[in-house]
Amino acid sequence: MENLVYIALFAPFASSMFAALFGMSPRQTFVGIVASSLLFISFVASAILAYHVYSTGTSIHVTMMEWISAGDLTIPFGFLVDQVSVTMMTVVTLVSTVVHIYSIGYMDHDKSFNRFFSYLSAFVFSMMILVMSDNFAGLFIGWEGVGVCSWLLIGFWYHKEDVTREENPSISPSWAANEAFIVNRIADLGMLVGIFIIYWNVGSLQYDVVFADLPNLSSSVLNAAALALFIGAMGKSAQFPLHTWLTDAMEGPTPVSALIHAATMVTAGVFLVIRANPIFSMTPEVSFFIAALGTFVAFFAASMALVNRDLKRIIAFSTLSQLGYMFAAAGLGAYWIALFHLAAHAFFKALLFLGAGNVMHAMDDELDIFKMGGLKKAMKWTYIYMGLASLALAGIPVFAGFFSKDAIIETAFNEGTYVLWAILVITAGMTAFYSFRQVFLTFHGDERYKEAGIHPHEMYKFVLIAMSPLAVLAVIAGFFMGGFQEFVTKLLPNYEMSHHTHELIWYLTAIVLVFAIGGIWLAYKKYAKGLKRDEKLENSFVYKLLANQYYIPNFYEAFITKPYAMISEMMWKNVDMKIVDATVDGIAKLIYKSGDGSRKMQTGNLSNYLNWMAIGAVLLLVVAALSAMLG
Amino acid sequence: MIGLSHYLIVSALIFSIGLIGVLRRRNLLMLFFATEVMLNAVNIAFAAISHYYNDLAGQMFAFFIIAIAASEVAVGLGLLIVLYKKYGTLDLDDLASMKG
Amino acid sequence: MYEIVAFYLFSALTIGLFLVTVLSKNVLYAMTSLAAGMVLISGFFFILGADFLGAVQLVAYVGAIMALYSFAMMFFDATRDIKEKNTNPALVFLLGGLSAVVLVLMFAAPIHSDAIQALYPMHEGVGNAQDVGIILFTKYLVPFEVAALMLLVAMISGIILAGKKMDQSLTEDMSADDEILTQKDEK
Amino acid sequence: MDNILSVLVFFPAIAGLLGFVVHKDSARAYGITVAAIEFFLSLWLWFSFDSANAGMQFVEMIPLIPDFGVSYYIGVDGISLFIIIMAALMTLIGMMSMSVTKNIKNMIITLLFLEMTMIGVFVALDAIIFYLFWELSLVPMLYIIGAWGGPLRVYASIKFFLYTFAGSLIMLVGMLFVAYVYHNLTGVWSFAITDWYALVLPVDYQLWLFAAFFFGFAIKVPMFPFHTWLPYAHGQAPTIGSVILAAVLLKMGTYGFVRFSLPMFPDASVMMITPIAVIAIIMIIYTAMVAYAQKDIKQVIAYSSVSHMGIIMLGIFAMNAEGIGGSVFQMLSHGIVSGALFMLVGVIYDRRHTKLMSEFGGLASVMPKYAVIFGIMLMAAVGLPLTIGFVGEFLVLLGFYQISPIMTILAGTSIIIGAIYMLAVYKKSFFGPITNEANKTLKDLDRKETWSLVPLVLIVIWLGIYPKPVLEPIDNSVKAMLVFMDEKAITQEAKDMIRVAKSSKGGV
Repeated sequence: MENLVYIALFAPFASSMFAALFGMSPRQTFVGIVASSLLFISFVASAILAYHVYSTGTSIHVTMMEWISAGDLTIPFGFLVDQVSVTMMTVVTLVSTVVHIYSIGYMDHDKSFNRFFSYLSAFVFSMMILVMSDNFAGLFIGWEGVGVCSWLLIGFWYHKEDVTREENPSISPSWAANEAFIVNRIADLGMLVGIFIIYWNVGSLQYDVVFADLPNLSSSVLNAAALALFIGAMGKSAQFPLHTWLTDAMEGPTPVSALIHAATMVTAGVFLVIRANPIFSMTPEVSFFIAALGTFVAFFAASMALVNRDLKRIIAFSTLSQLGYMFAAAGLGAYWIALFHLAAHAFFKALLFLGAGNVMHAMDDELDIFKMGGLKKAMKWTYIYMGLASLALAGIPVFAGFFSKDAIIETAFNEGTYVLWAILVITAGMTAFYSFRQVFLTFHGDERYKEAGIHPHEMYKFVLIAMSPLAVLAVIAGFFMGGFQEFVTKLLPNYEMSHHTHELIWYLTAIVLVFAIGGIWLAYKKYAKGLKRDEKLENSFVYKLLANQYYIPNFYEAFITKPYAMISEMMWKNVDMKIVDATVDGIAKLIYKSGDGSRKMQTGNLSNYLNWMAIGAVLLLVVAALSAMLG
Repeated sequence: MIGLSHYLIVSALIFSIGLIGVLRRRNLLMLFFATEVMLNAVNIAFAAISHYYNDLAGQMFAFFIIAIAASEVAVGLGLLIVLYKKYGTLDLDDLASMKG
Repeated sequence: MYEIVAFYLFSALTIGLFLVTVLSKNVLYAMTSLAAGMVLISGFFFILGADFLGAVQLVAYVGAIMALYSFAMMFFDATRDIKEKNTNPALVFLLGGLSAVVLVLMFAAPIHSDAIQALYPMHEGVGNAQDVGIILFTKYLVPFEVAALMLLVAMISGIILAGKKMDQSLTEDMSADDEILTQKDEK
Repeated sequence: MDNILSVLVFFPAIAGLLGFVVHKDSARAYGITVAAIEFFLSLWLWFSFDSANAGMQFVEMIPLIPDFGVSYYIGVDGISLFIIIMAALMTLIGMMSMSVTKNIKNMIITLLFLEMTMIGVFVALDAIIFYLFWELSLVPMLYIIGAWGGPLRVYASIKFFLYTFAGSLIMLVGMLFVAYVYHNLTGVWSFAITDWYALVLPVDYQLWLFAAFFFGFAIKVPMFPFHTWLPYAHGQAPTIGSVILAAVLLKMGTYGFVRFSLPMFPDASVMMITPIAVIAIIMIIYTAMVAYAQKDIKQVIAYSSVSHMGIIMLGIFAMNAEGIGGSVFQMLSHGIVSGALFMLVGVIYDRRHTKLMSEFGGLASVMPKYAVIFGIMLMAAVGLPLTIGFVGEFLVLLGFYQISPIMTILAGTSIIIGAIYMLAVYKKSFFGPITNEANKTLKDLDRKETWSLVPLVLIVIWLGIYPKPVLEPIDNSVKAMLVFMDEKAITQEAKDMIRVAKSSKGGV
């Protein structure tokens, strides 16, 4: 079993290194094939491990070697395969494998094909470290590793030029990449502080040691640690106010969006909260804050998705919104539900993104859904996939999203947090609306793309086949909910609805369904027949507010980015040059000037010298006399 | 009765006169004269102290001072002559060639 | 009694004469008053019982040094008044006065302490010249010889500086000599 | 070979002297050979080093002026061992990558002399010997900047020399006073640092002496506000000068704090934690912001050096094994990473004769290898886990968290603002379209450059993944030092503040 752990972990690494060997040479299809096969091996290993953990109920703990050891601190490279991590491993490797195969088709024409696979596999490796590590420092390695890979992949098309925010809200891939990295770093500082708090209070960073020692810690320490760790999670999972990078990250190639910015990396924050659930369950205030923030983000992101015209950005907002759901569940203590939604969401959201990638591919990288329409004829399979994924996302029964999202909404009701419940229900309606608005605008109605002279075509067959596992899972994943609960609650605290909620469950489901179907119906009514633009609505304040993401990016630019640059400039030119350096030079000048000044004493006239000598002699005599008198 | 302090005061006064000369004079020869005045002032002090303390060391010092003064004059006057031949003047204001 | 009279007389005269030395514009007056002041100083020495020193003062200072000065004066134009521009007479007198005050203070200070032990006491009943002679040729023999040597060196250097090649510049390049000679030959 | 340290110190100098007779065409090969031998000797030192022994090893002592207790007294412990190896390595790599052609022979000889002084500083156990090498190291660097530098080289080199010299004179006064106190207490003169360690000084003495040593070290580090000589020196120095300056010479200052200030003045050090931490935080944040405003890549890296040195300073005053050990490790990491970054800037400077970012843009398209290595070094500089930069930074921040959480958070912003300026540099020079015609025909790294940079990349990754061989000896020595400091401290506050690791074995 230990070997399997290493295979699961290092197969992506091998894949990355292999692709890197050809990183600077022109496109070679076999690189993609080898990378995909290695990822598949990793998936198989993960699946076997999952089965092992499921069947035996025991976790596998391996320690590869010691990493850092200084003072009393010892951090090993240790890997833990238990119910939680094996779930994540399976999900990550499965989605990754699909995305890798998908990328062979999608990146077909890109000259940096090999480089892309190198980055993508490196990302999977980092993600595996993140989920498999048995300590917080190892988690942090993966945490930063995925950050870097995300930076590399968002900025994959680095050669694109910066444009204004009006032209492209993300400015340029390299700009978006830097934004993502820096915003994540802000959160990483929180994460580091959390690690420090844990270390100085527990003396170790191993999960088992830390969790065993938690009852001995004071509540303020626990609160601080929980809050700091959650700040870390906020960055990775793009929670408000660190959310702006996620939509800008859509500048990366679409497979990247599917893998990193939908299925895996952004859920790392949720994973952290689930992993560290003993800490969070002991800090109800912080947990409630998480739930409240999650609910807010769910609504907030969904509202922005309502009016967006960019295919990928809509999905990105929906990802943000679903992450909010997950945090709501985790914050309310329903860790296993959060994990389940995480997995289900990974499947249907990746599917949705890959479908969007197909559309993009067909539309020559056009992303404005107002310029699409009627694509279902040309792209039947993509239409079906995206339709399924949207149904799952909207939470229509039998699809995966129904079970997971409904459970979260019920949890909110069950906990008695009715405000959160109400917001989540409304958000469910909004989710249904925007996801079907997108489906209808893209695939139904009049064929607006013809104006631009685009001839859409379906994606390669093997790509479509590769996507099928995700489609299947998007449909059926929900049926495994019971089994999943039984599986993960061996590790995670079980969360059961109260008797009262149980009685009301049909009503609750019905309410959510009414909202969801209402959303779909509204979208159908408005967009299925074709695009009728409403000038008045589009010029209204609310519409503009939403379309501009509440002007938050502009706010950040005006109040953080620009002042920072300005202060830096001022620090350099005014403080460093004019004060600090000028002081040093001033001292040097003073010495130089005093020398220059005293040079004038050197008149060459003996008489003057004698005068000076006399002055000196008198002074010395006075000093001698005084000291003689005083001493 | 004339005490040591009388002599010392006279010595100090003469010394100061010499000092004034040194400071005031611009002519090198006159400067030499002024230094002689100062040397003599010191000699008086030495002799007086020697007398009042019954110690010959003071006289010895005065004696050597005279010897040094003699050598100084011999060499110094030689130099003055050389200077005068070269520049035609002994005025310090005209001899300021070492201006920094 | 005569001692007091002599002291005040000498004091007033020396101070006056030296003031003339320092303030006079005429070199001859200055030198003459200086020589006179020196003579009067030897008077102090005699009052103080330092007979030998007084004699030396007369012989060396008035006799030798002043004679040197007089000879040296022959090289300079002594008849003209010396024109000096005094930039800051106030400073000069201030410094002079100050140093006088300070010196008086300092000289006066040790007098009040009588813990001074004579190093080479004078001997009762022995003449000053004998006393001086004894010490000079015992304790101060080496300095005395060194002083003699120094005087010799000074004498030689004085002669060389003042006397060598009186018709030529000493500071200019010596190769000029050859040029002068060749020029002479050409003539 | 018992006198390996003497060999290490004097071999480069003797080889440098012999270098005068080498023909100038073969001077470069000669220099590389000598530096390589020196480097292998330093590796040999490491292999024969006993990692479990926390004390001084390979000690040599020859009395020079017995009446005043001055002796040729050298030795290494875990703290200095790796800095020595790094100095030898960076000299070797610097020579390998060197692109100077003017007066190459003089350059090689100067570098070899510089190597002697650098290693001498880190092995010296006698204050006078230490001071001797410390000051001698200024001369070759002055020459390197002044003779091969940019347009402002004379100003920069004189500023460098006078500034650091002024600081070290104050330090010398401190040293003489310690020796004087030692003489008063014991009746014998001694300048041996190990003897001085035994000296228990009253707190007010400690404070004054700490201040005296502080000026010498702080200017060298350089700490804010004494840092302004550094951007000039880096800006004007040739690549090789910047590499050595950043990699090794700056470490002398921080090494001095570890070697002198902490064990000799434990109480004063504890009292000075807050002021120094404040300065360190100003260094970290302020210079990182200044770095962001720079137009010249080399200046960015120069200011980033100051920022990173702030992290090191913070760790030294964490008063626990994690922080100090992390600091020493960070010295190595910063040495290698900033050295490599300066070499990388040199690569582009050789091609374009400019270092202004506005001249570049889109370099990743024409120079992919260069972009990859630059990217790796950049990530190491911003402290990415599994690169060398993370280990030190993490340990330092972790260690200092025990002293003050708030200050640690402020200092921790370095991981954010460090990323800001570094990524800005990368974006401006490597990303975007190629706008400048001159950049379209640039050649990627040639063999010489690749061979000198790849070893550094390997070290960066190796020590990021498996820092143990280096960290363990450092850790042992640091732990022993802390035990010693704790025993020596006279005030209760200092005893409380100095945190002895539970796993420590015993005193020095």
